Amino acid sequence: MNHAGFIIAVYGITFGVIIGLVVYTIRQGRNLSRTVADKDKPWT
Amino acid sequence: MSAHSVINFVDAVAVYNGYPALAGVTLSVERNEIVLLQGPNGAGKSTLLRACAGLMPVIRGTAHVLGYDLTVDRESVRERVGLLGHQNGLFGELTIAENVSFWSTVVGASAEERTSAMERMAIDGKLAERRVSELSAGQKRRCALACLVVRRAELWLLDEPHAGLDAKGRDEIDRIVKEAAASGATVVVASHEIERAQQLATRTVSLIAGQVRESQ
Amino acid sequence: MSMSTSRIARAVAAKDLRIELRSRVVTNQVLPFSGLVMVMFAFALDNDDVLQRVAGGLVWLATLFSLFMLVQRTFAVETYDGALDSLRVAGVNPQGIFLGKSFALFVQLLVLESVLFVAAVVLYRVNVNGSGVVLLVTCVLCATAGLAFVGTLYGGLTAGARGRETLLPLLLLPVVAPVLICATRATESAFRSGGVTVGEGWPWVGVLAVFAAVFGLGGLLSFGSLIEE
Amino acid sequence: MNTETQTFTGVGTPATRLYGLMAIVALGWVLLGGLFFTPEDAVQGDAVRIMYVHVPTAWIAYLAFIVTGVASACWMIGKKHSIGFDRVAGASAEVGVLFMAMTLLSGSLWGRITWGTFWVWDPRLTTTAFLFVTYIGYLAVRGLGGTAHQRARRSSVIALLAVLEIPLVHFSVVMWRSLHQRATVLSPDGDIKMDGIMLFTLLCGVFGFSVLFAWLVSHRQRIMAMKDARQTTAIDVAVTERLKEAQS
Repeated sequence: MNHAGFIIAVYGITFGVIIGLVVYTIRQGRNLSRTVADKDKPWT
Repeated sequence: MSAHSVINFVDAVAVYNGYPALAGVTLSVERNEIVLLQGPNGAGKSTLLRACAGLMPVIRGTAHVLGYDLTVDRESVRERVGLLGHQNGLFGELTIAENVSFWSTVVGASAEERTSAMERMAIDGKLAERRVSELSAGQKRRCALACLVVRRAELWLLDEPHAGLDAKGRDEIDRIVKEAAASGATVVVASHEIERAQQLATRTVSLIAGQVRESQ
Repeated sequence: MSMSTSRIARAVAAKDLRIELRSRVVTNQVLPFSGLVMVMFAFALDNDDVLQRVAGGLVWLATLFSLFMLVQRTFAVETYDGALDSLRVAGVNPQGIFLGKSFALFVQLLVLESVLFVAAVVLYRVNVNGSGVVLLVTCVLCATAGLAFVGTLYGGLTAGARGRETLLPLLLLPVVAPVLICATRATESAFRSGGVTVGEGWPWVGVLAVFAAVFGLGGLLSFGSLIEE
Repeated sequence: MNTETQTFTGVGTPATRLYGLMAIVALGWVLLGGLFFTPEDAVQGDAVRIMYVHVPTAWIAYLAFIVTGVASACWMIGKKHSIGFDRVAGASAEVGVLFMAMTLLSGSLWGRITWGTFWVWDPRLTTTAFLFVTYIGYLAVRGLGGTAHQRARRSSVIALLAVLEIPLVHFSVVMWRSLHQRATVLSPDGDIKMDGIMLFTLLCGVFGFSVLFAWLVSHRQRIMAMKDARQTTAIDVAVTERLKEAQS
């Protein structure tokens, strides 16, 4: 596979950023939901 | 809440940079009253006046001014309210005459109202041609008051109006306030000069830590 | 309602321009700055053919840099002594304020641009003649109208609380990108630089006119809520 | 610590877990298929593999700004100004700016392979870059503080002005680029004919990224809801403190 370096870089960056954002969002969601009472969570 | 009360706040909360400047204010002011608002610095006097003028959102409790519910719409009340804040709202590079004429044009006041307001505040004649930036604090205050007088507002909100004025200037302000109240306006004055303001006011309200304490 | 809007607009425009005549900020500070920028371009590019070729772009770049200063100045006048709050408290129609301030900014920009174009002719040995002048004048009028509306609109937002001044370039630069592109292309046609004919400039002026119309209308609708606290 | 009950930890609900699962499956295939199981393209060779990632990211970036624009309009037009619209607009813009950055990155890497340069003033890429800066400005305006309502009011105006701006920029950039050369033969957004497993992978990518976008926006919107709630409780606490202060 020629240009392998570039292609791996694109996949690495894109999936890396996505996974990073997902983990960050989940952790942020968990931390916040501990400090907020249930009544303030419209989705529950 | 009597029908014609001009201001009616019940447990109103207003926040300034995250700090509850008004922490549950309950206050009712009737037409033609001259209410003295006193209290230590930082008690929320200026914030209360700005909230009444619709400049700041009231985020809790209820707040009605001249029949408008400020929590829903705080812009339509402004045409009928006049606020003299710490700042004069003037343009330093312009002369007194130009400032007063600008303000009377944008609020739709007539030329006679403009000239009479300037005479009343003793800023007409030669003084009128001087630039506001060259004036003393008292003269600037008088010019700001003239710009307020031409507004013919139904509710006057004055924040430390006497500050920086000489005795003659203060008498003139008291006369204007009494006259405005006599002609149907309602006035709320926030002031530290208690004895002078007390002769002027029909009622005194003290504001401590963002709430109205007692009012006689 | 619109009668009082135009009365307010005239009063605000007259007030702004009179303050400018008295304080001379544009003529004593912004104009020398933009002239200096033109000279610095000449130092940077130091090749007469290149300079002549890109003169159109340089004039509009210098105008954009000056636009930030003019917008900051025009709203500093309002917020210095709380005049903007007083205007809001008096329930003055925001559309009138928007039109008035835009017109004042429009006039100041025109003064600035005329000096810059003279500098371009002198410094970059650019020549404009015949139909080129007609194209140039129309392009300048449309582009300046667009810049004045957009500058007043986003300037209104950043005039509010502190710490908002740095927001103005971030918000304004992307918005004025089309004006920079179109005005430069139209000006290059007017200068006939790089073999471009005058006729090719007119479509660009069309886009500039659309830009000015779109942001004139957008500004009228949204200026009121942008200056709100 | 808040004494009231928290039976629900995290922001997940059955619906978002379903989105999440679908996204994992689809993106899993894009990762494997895109790199290994799909053949080279007749014209581009291996460079087409970048397309399986670049096209969906670009699609999400533009979708995000449409959602922000629509949500801002809904907030503004809606009578009750329900704050949910503002949060969706904000969450969508946050996700959109990130995906826009990745679009520009993957687009320029693709360009490096096929055109030999990292950046070409292709109308689409230029408009994308412009949008990227515009929405960074939008996020800066969202960060100006004040109550949720003030934030919503300011941001919805800026979002709608940004939407107003897009056609103007795109049109002037297309006119500008047409001066220089015909639109490039292989523009980055998949004008290439694809079929079979290649097309499947591409569609899988678009689907996967779309459900991922839905997952991200609903989660970030809930996080924003909790942040707003925390701000309101902070004000309540400050108010009660001031009440005590007055008594003493």
